[in-house]
Amino acid sequence: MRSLKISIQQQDFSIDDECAAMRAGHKDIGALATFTGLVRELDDMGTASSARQSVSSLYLEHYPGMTEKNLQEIAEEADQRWPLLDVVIIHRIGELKVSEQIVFVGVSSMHREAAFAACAFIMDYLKTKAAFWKKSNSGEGKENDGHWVEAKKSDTKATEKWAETKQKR
Amino acid sequence: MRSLKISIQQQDFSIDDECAAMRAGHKDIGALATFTGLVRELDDMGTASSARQSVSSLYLEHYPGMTEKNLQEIAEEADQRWPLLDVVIIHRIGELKVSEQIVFVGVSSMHREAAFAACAFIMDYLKTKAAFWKKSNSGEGKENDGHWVEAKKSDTKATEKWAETKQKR
Amino acid sequence: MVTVHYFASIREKLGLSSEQVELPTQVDTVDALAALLIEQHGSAWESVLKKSSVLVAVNQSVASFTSSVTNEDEIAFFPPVTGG
Amino acid sequence: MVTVHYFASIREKLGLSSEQVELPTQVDTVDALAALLIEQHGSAWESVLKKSSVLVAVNQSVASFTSSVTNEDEIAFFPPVTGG
Repeated sequence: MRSLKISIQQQDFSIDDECAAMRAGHKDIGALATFTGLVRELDDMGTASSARQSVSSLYLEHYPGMTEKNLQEIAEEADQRWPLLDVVIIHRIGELKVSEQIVFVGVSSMHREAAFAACAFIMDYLKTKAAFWKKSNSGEGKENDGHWVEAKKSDTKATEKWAETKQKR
Repeated sequence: MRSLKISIQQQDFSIDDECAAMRAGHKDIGALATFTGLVRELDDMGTASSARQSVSSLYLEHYPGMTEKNLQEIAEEADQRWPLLDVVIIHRIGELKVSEQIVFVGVSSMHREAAFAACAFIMDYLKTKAAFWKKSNSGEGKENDGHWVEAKKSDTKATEKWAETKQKR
Repeated sequence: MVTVHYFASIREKLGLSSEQVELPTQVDTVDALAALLIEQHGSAWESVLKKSSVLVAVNQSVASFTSSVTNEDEIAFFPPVTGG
Repeated sequence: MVTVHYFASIREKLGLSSEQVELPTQVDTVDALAALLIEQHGSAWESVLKKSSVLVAVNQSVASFTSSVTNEDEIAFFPPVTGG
């Protein structure tokens, strides 16, 4: 891994700015995979007709110090598995409204297989290993009006799958 | 698939503009995966010390009419496999210099698994099923100074893997 | 003194984000610390810290209830993570 | 008349990107068309169209050398694709 940027921030980010920064001055990047997670209006159980499951905002909390360490370890684990060039992980915290960006993972590599796999790997691990907690607010967006989101079994399974398929390069 | 944009063009593209267009007016997007392919200075066989394998530019040719049809079919096949929202496929043609963007694939979905898988699927199929040809120029970037890139077995294998793992939803 | 942090739903249920606690010599594991906290604070702490899903970190690394703790350590209790 | 397109390395080797050819009645497959083109153009076409890696499309759909062709069809010969 040539470079690693980890940022936990309240303010929004620009996918272009991040991609431009990853590309700047480099002639060896063949593949750039990105993932952006956004606040969806409906939570996983919901349909539009069910008012209780409509989301107006999320509140994101983290553990300063530990979260950064978690993300660093996740990026390093990805770097051990695939030949990576540049990695960017940005996660927003605080109050985020519907359609806002929550998380960005960008991975550059010489080839697309590594970029795709590492990007998906980092997201799966971020979901299950990084100290973030998400509250879903259904009403007017007040902090205490919602419910804390439960961890999903599908996320744990996605992470376990990577553990099984671990192939050192 | 709610929307599909396919564009074969000479001019550059902006990842942000494409992502913004996919997001505009929608509250149901939870995941947005993108892939950008770039012109690398070194081809697959090369090291920096080998002048013959250093790339100064690529020349991209396509089959007007058939290429668009190929990409449409690839996107539709992806849409049959995963629950997708918006798909964008942009491929540049003509002379492209080192570090320039060649191809963009953007996929939005409610969940990240579908977005990631469909984005990787579309790239793998684009590499082996869409009527594009690439010439690698090593010298001053003149069109006839280089060699036509050979199809890679690794790309064929990547495509075959999807055929084996086909799971209709 | 150990610093104890509480996050997310646990922080909200307890109405407390962190506190400092002087460890008696016999309190040398997370388990013993949890028992001490329950003794000091009562039933709200009991309902939270005895939940099977509660996770713990010692000095910002994931740990277990059998992990040892000493004064100067930073302990955190939190529910399963849900970022991204 | 069929329209025949040549792409990429094939186009360069032949120095031709497309041509129109009137099909005699007995020429009703890609194979027969290729033989006709070789007969008309000579060895450059033979070296290109007899290569095992050459691919063919009929009316912009991937086809094989046994596929049938009729006048009005659009035929293309090209090497394996290398986009992306």
